[in-house]
Amino acid sequence: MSSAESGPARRDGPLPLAGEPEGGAMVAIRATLKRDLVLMLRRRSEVLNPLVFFALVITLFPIGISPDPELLATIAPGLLWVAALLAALLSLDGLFRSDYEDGSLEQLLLSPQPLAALALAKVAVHWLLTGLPLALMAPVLGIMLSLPAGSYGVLAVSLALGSASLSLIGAIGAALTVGLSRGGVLISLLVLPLYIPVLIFGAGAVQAAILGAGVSAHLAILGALLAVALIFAPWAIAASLRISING
Amino acid sequence: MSLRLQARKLACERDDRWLFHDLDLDLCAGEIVRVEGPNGSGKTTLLKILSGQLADYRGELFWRGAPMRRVRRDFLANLLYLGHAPGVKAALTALENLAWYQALAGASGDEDDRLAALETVGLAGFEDLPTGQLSAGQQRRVALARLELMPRPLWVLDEPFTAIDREGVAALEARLEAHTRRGGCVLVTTHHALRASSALRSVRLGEGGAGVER
Amino acid sequence: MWAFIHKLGSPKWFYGISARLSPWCWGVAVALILVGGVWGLAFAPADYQQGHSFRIIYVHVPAAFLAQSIFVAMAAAGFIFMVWKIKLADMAATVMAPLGAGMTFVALFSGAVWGVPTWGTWWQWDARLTSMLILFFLYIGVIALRGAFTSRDSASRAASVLAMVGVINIPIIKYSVEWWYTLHQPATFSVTSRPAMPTEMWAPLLIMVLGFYSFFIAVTLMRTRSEILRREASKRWVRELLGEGG
Amino acid sequence: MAFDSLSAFLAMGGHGPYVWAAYGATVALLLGVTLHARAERRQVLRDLRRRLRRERRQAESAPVSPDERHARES
Repeated sequence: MSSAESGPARRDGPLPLAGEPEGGAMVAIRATLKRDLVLMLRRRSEVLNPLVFFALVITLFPIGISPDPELLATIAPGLLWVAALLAALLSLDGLFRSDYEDGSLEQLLLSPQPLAALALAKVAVHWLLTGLPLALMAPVLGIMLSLPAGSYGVLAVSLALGSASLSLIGAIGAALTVGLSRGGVLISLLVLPLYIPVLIFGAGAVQAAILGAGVSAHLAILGALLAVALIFAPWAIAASLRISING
Repeated sequence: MSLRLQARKLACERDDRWLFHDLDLDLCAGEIVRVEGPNGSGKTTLLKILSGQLADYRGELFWRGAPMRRVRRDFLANLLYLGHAPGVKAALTALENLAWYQALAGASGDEDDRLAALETVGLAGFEDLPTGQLSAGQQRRVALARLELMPRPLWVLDEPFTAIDREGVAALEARLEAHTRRGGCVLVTTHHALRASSALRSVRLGEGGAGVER
Repeated sequence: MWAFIHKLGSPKWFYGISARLSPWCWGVAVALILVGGVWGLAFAPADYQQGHSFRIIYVHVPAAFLAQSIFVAMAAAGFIFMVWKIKLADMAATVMAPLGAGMTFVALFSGAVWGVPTWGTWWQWDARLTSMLILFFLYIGVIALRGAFTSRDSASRAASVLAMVGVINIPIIKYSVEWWYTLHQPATFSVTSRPAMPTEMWAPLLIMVLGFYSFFIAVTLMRTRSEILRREASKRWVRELLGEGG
Repeated sequence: MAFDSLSAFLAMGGHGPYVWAAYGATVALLLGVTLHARAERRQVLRDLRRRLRRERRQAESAPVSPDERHARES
């Protein structure tokens, strides 16, 4: 392959036909990871927006309900999880949309590398720049909701683990709606019901930590959900992208 | 084994409308095949089918004698497709864009090659600007630099002359002919009148009817 | 076997065979629902705890069963459509979705109404009702996604993928909701999970469930036939069929 | 028979409104779906016949081969 790709230097010789591509998948995946990271970091506001949204929503609750620390402490695990979930959802619509609009999505589909793996790389970047920062920020907001001590670590870990599943499941919805001009609202309709198991076990883990019960079972189930999502979602995303590109 | 893409009894029905049917097509090394037809006659759809993007067709496709479904990856490794949209990321520089395309093909590529390719399409000096700051024609040229950079024998180009100035058009036409002389093959749709040459052939898509080769 | 599947997938063949099957399905559905309904309403004994409100079970449970089965059937049809490109499967999936959503709604409504005499409230976050509610949202999602595409081919594919993703998720959702419910409401009693039910109680329930399934098949056959005519309007056999019929 | 009289049957031991509301909603759905399916079928048949008649008239006035016409129209 390397000799075939030597480029303009050999522009007059006869064209060789490439064979079955070998071993290029890692190069392509790494390049896609790097490209998406660079892209997101150049538009820093898109990385920051979900975080600001998260903080804002959490601010609304004490104002809307009551500043009573005891009441806030009881609802804090659920609030933090729901708000983080919505913040992650907010950024999903852009996951494939800009690629779709400028035509790089069809080029991605025409790569001789497995599409599911390339899509997984894009989802990984989404998680790295949305799910992970949300998880790291959640304990700070937990303080503001007077979340009982001892559950902060579990909150961050459960969010980090759970948001990876959320990114994977959400990417299916994003891929299905990328060809639609008004896909933004539709995506939440498609994706939110599928988020419920992750929410149950994620918020459950934090609650268990507050009650002093073991959290390993919850985290194990979150991990299992992530494993299932990792097995199925890339194929569903790839299939959905193929559908959307011909919408 | 030489380059050969064949379509047998190709038909495409989109939402109960036959875009074309009973289309037989042979693409061989050293040819420029131009797909013609009025708007909505299915030119882009045909190109999408022949570039392996759209699996929703009837009939058979053969790549180097083997059915497409079995040799899809090998086919894609030899294909370069340019669609309506240039596929250039506005926030990335021209060099970064090209590097990603090389990596998609599975090769890390070489910076000098990329610089040379950009120079050939007349973008010397613009390599490190985000392509969002370039004009539409220049963005198109970034996409066209892939033709220089990646030695894929089969080119499928959907309206490649869009937004390109007159010199650019002449250069691209010369590029297409040079490609066929090297044993490459070009499938193209365009509203632009291509220079007549022995390599040029036309396929006309009618209205809901069979394609006619001329 | 393959020839049979492809014959089954031919709209023309299906149109013919379903015309013969359809009256039987309707007959069986009406008979079973009438018998089961009258038996359940008037002859089955009242529950010793819940009294006569227990009779709601004869519509709630069949509707809930059907709501879940239709989603599975829809996903299966989507799978058949995606893998073997049998358009008939997609036509069936198209007509199944609204019926499934309707059944889910009835299951929710009857469950909520049942809640008033049982729990003293119109809505209880009971495990069953909650997963029904989520199922309802899943149905709405599939219907909305199908409606959002302008190209019907893409709509069919997208809806099929979503139905398949949903059907993988349904058991996960169901179990996690049950787990969640037991965590928060350990000792509440669930309306439908009870130990042994006497024969006079479950026999009408069985009849109703079967009746609802026949009704589902009958409606799906009928609406698929309409969908075939709509989609195959320009095919010769449809024209000949209509030409003969006047 | 679990009831002594018609009024007892209607009252359902005090739970009448709930039982009858649940059954009413179910019957409404079943009937609604059935009627809708029938109306839909009639509508489709009517539209198809009308279209067929119109095409026959057009065919009589301008002789075009049927295949071409279908392709263009559908």
